[in-house]
Amino acid sequence: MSNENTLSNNENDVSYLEYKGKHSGILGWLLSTDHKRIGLLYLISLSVFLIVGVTFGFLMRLELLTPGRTIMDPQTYNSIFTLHGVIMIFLFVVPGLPAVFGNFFLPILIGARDVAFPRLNLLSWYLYAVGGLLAILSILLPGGPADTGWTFYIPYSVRTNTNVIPALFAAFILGFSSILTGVNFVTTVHRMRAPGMDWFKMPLSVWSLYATAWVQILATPIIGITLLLVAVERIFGVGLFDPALGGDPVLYQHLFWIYSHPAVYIMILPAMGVVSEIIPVFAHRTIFGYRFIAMSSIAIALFGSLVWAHHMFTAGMSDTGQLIFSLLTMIVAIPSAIKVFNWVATLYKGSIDLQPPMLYVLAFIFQFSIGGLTGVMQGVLSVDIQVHDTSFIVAHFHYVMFGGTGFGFFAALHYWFPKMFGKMYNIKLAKRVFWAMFVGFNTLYFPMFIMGWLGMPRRYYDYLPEYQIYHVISTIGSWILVPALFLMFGNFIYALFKGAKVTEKNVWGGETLEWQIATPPVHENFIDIPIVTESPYQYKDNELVLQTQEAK
Amino acid sequence: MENHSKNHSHNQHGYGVYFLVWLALMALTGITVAVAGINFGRITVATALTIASIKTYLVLTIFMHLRSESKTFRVFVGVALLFLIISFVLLFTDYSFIVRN
Amino acid sequence: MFDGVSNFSQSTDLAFFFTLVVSIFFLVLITVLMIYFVIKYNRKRNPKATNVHHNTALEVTWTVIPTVLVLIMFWLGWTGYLEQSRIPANALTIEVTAQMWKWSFKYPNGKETDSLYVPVNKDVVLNLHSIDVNHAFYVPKFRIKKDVYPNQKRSAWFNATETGSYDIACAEYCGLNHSYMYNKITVMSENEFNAWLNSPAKHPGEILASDTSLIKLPDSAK
Amino acid sequence: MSIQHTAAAHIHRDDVASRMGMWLFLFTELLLFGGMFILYSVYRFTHPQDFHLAAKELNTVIGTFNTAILLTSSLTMALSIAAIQRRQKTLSIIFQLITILLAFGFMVNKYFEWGAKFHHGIYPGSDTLLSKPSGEILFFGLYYVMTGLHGLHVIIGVVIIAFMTVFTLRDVITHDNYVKLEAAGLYWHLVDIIWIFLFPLFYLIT
Ligand code: HEA
Ligand code: HEA
Ligand code: CUA
Ligand SMILES: [Cu+2]
Repeated sequence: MSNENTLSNNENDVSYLEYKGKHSGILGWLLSTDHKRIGLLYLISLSVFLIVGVTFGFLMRLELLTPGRTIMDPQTYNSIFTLHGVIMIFLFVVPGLPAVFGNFFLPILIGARDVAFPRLNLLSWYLYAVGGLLAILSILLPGGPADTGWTFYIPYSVRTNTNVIPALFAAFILGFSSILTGVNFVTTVHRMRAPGMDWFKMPLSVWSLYATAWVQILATPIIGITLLLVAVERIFGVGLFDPALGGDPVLYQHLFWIYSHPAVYIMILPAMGVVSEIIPVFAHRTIFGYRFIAMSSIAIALFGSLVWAHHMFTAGMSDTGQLIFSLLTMIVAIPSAIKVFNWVATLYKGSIDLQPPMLYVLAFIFQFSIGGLTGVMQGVLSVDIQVHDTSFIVAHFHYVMFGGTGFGFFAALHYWFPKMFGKMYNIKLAKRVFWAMFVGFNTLYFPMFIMGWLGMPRRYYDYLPEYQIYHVISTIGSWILVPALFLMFGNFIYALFKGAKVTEKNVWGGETLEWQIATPPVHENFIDIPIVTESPYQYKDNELVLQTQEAK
Repeated sequence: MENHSKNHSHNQHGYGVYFLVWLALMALTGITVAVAGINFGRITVATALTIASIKTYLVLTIFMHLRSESKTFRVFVGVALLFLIISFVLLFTDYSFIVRN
Repeated sequence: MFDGVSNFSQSTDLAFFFTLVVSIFFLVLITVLMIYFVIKYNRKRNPKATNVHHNTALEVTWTVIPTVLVLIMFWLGWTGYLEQSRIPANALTIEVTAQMWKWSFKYPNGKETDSLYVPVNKDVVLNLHSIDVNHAFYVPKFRIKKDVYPNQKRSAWFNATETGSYDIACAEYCGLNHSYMYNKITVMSENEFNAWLNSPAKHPGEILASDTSLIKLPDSAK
Repeated sequence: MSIQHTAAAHIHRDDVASRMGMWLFLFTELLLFGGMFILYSVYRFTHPQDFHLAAKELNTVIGTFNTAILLTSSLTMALSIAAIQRRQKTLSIIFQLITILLAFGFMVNKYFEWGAKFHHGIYPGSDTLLSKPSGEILFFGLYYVMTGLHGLHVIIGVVIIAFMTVFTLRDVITHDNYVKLEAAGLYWHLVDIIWIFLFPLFYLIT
C-alpha cells in the first residue's frame, strides 16, 4: 500500500517536486511510487515517442508530395507508416491521457493520496519503457523495421522477413502496461474516494477514466494473445491463422478488432473526460446534463465492444454479420452524440473565457464531430465498400485520434500545466499556436476525405497524378503543423525554466478538488483528506443570480 | 461507498465444506468422462460444457470465496463473463452463416 | 463526385449523399451554435453566468432524432450492400487471380489477360483468388471492393453502364509494390467484346499491364 | 465544491482493494484464454469431423488423471488459507507444499504426454502432422498452444506459491494478514478453472 504514515505533516507539506523520499536525484524519480511523479515520467516518455511518430508522419507527407519517388523508396515508406501507426497507437494515444493525466489527477480528483497500488503503477511505467525500447529496437536490428501496417494482418505478417516479432512483443508488453493501469484505476475509484464522494459526485473525467479502465482490462488481453499467436505462427508454424495450413486469416482480423475497436474508445473516452472538465470551468457554470454525460461514458464502453467487425466489411463476412455489425455501429454513435450536444448546451448562458485550454476544447468538439460523423458514414455498408482502405479512413481516424484525442491531450496540458509545475506558459503565444494548429490540422487531413471517396487507397507509396493536388494541399498542412507543434513544446519548456511562478491555488476558477490544494500539489496531495458534500461544478454564485432574477 | 473497514474477510469456510466441494468436483469429473462415451449427438458438447460450468461455479463460489465477497465482486465477474459471451455470440453471427474455406 | 458508372453507383451514391447531408447539417448546427454562444456569452459581454442543469425533454429529443437518422442510414447501406452480395446467375464469369503485385484475368474460353475487358450492360461475375497474401479488388468508379484471400473463395459482381476505361486498384496492403498493383478495366460494347474475346490475336487496343504500368516502377521495385 | 477538513486521516491497509485488484487481473487472464477458446470454438465449428478424429489421439486417462490432480491441488490451496485463518501455520505450509507437489505431478504427466506425441511425430510443422487434413493441424495447433500456455501458468503458479511458503515461514503471512496467500490462491483456482474447460474440449470429443 501507500507509503507508511511515519511522516509528520510538516514533511508532507512540501511540493511533490521537491519532496525528498528514500532516493534522491534521478532515482528519486525513477523509483518513486508517487502517482504524480509517475504521471510526469509518462509525460516525458510519451512526448519523446510523439515526436518520433510525428517525424515519421512528416516524412510520409514529404514522400507523398509528388507521384513517384520523392525522398524514399517503397520499402522505407512501408516501414515508416507501420512504425508511425504502431508508435502513435500503442505508445501515444492508448496510454496517453490515462497514463499522464489520469495518473496525476485521478487520485486528486477523488480526494485520495495515491492510487490503490502505487508500486504496480511504477511497474506499468517500466513495462511501457521496455515496450517502447523494444519498438525502437525493431527499427535497429538487422532485417529492418516491420512493414506490415499497425494491423499486422496475416498472412503478410507471417511471410515478410522484417522484424515483426520484436514489434509484436513490444505491442504485447505495452498491452500489459495498459492493463495494469486499468486494474489500478478501477480499484482506486472503488476503494479510495474521499468520504462523501458518492458516484454521482465524481468529476466527469473520473467517470470516463473509470469506463476506460474497464475497456483496458477486458479488451487488451485479447490483442495480447492474438499478437502472441502471430509470433507463434511465425516461429513454429502452428497454422492457427495461416491459410496455407488451413487457418482462417479472417479470424485473425476478428480477434484483432475485438480489441482494437474498443481501443479507439480507450483513446477517446479520457479526452472526452477532459472536455467535460474544462468546459464548465471556462464557461463558468455548471455542466449541462451531468448524469447523461456520465452514463454515456459507460454506454460507449459497453457498446464499443459490440461493433468490431465494421473494419471488415469487405473481408467477406456473412450477410448476417454485416447486418448486425453495421446496425450496432450506428447505435454506438448515439452516446457520443449525447455528449456533444450536452457540451454545446453547457456554453449556453455561460460566461465564456477563451483561454488556450478552452480553444483546444472547442476545436476538439468541431474536429471530433467531423471524425465521428465520417465514422458513421463508414458504418454504412455500401459507403464503406467504397471508402474502406482509402484515405477517407485515414482522414477519419486522424480527425478522431489527432483532432480529438490529440487536441484533448493538448487541452489537458494547457489546463493543468500551471497546477502541475507551478509555472505559467505564455498565454498569448499559446493562443496563436492554437490557431496555427487548427488551420494546419484541417488543411492536412480534410483533403484526404475527398481523395478517399474518389478512390485513393491508403498505404500507397505512389499514386495516380489526378490525386496530386490533394496530396500537395495535405503536405502543406503538415508544414503549418510543424512550426506550431514546435512552438507549443517550446512554450512549455520555456515556461518550465523561465515562466512566471504560480502559487495561486486556483488559476482558472475551477471547482474540482485539484484546485483546492496547493500549487504544485504537496507530496501526498492532501494534508487532510477532504469530506465532499456537493457535486462538482456547482458554481453556486450563478445560482443566486438566477434566483434573484426569478424573484424580480 | 463499499464498507471500508473490513480487512478480515468473512471468507471462512470449514475444512469440511472444502472437502465436500472437492468430492463434488471429482464426482463431476467422473460423470463427464463417463458421459463422454455415450453419444448424445448434438448435445454432447452442451453436456460437457454444462458440467464444466457447474464445476467452475463451485470453484468460484467456494474455493474463491465469491459467495462471501461483497456484491461488487459478483457484478465484476458477471461483467467479465458477459463480455466474453457477447464476443462469442457476435463472432458467430459471421461464422454460423458462411463457409469460406 | 457522383460519377459512378456501374449498377451499384446509384444506391451507393445515394447512401453517401444522404449521410453527407445529415453530417453537414449536424456539423453546421454544432459549429454555429458554438460560435454564437462564444460570442453572445463572452465573459466581457456576460460576466455572470446562469446555471442550467439539465432538461430531460431536450435530452430525449437529441437522442431520438439521431437514432432515427442513423437507422435510415443503416437501411440505405444495407439494401445497397445486399444487391452487391447477391451474385447473379447467367453472368459472364471471369476468374481473377491476384498475386504480388499483379492481376490476371481468365475468361470462360480460356483466354488470359493482364488487364480486364468486359462488355457494357452485362452482369459480370469475378471469382477472386490469391496465390500469396491478401489483396483487394477495387474499382472506385464501380463502387466495388472485395478482399482476396489465399485458399479462400470470394466473388464480386457488377454491371458496367458506360463504355470507357477505368482504374483497378489493390486496396489491401500486400507488401512492397502494393501501390503498383494498378490496372485498367476496359468496358466495350457487347459486339466489340465478343470480337475481342474470340480473336486469337491480341486486340489492337490490348496491351499487357506490364507495358501500361500506369505508374512506372522504380528500379528498386523491379 | 465546498470541503470540510478532517483531522488525521490515516492510510490504512485495504485487503478488499487487494483482492479486487487480483480479481481484475484474473479477468485479463480469463480473456487471454478467452481469445483462444474463441479460436477453438470457431475451428471446431468449421471442422467438426477432423476435430473428432484428432481428439482420438489424445489419452483420456492421462487427461482425467491430470484433472484429478489439479482439482486436488485446488483443494489443498483452499485448505492452506483455511489453516492460516485458524493460526495453524505449520498445517498451512504443509498444504502449500502439497499443492506445489501436485503441480509438479501435473507437469510431469504433461511432459510424458507431449513427449509421446512428439515421438509419434505430431508437433507443429512436422511432416506427419502436415500430411493430415487441415482440421487436424488446427486441432493440434490449438492443443499445443492452449495446453502450453496453461502449463506456463502452472509453472508461474508454482513459483508464486513457493514465495508464499517462504512468506508464511517468515511470518509475513500471518493469521491476520494473509491477503497475499488469498491472491495466490485466486490465481491458482483460475488456472484450475481453465483446465476444467480444456479437459472436456480436448480429451472428451466423441
Ligand atoms: C479515437 C479513435 C476513434 C474513434 C473515437 C472512432 C469513432 C468511430 N469510428 Fe473509427 N476508426 C479509428 C479510430 C476511431 N474511430 C481508427 C484508428 C480506424 C482505422 C483503423 C485502421 O484500419 O487502421 C477507424 C476506422 C473505422 C471504421 C472502419 C473503416 C474501414 O476501414 O472500412 C469504421 C466503420 O464503421 C469506423 C466507425 C466509427 C464510428 C461509427 C465511430 C463513432 O464512435 C463516432 C461517434 C461520434 C459522432 C457520431 C460525432 C458526434 C455526434 C454528433 C455531431 C451528433 C450527430 C450524430 C449523428 C446524427 C449520427 N471507424
Ligand atoms: C494519434 C495518432 C496519430 C497522429 C497524431 C498522427 C499524426 C500524423 N499522421 Fe498519421 N497515422 C496514424 C496515427 C496518427 N498519425 C495511424 C494509426 C496510421 C495508420 C498506419 C497504418 O496504416 O498502419 C497513420 C497513417 C498516416 C498516413 C497514411 C499512410 C498511408 O496510408 O499511406 C499519413 C499520410 O499522410 C499520416 C500522416 C500523419 C501526419 C502528417 C501526422 C502529423 O501529426 C504530424 C504533425 C506534426 C508535424 C508535421 C511535425 C512536428 C514535428 C516535430 C515536432 C519534429 C520535427 C522533425 C522534423 C521537421 C524533421 N499518417
Ligand atoms: Cu495487392 Cu495490395
Ligand atoms: Cu472501429
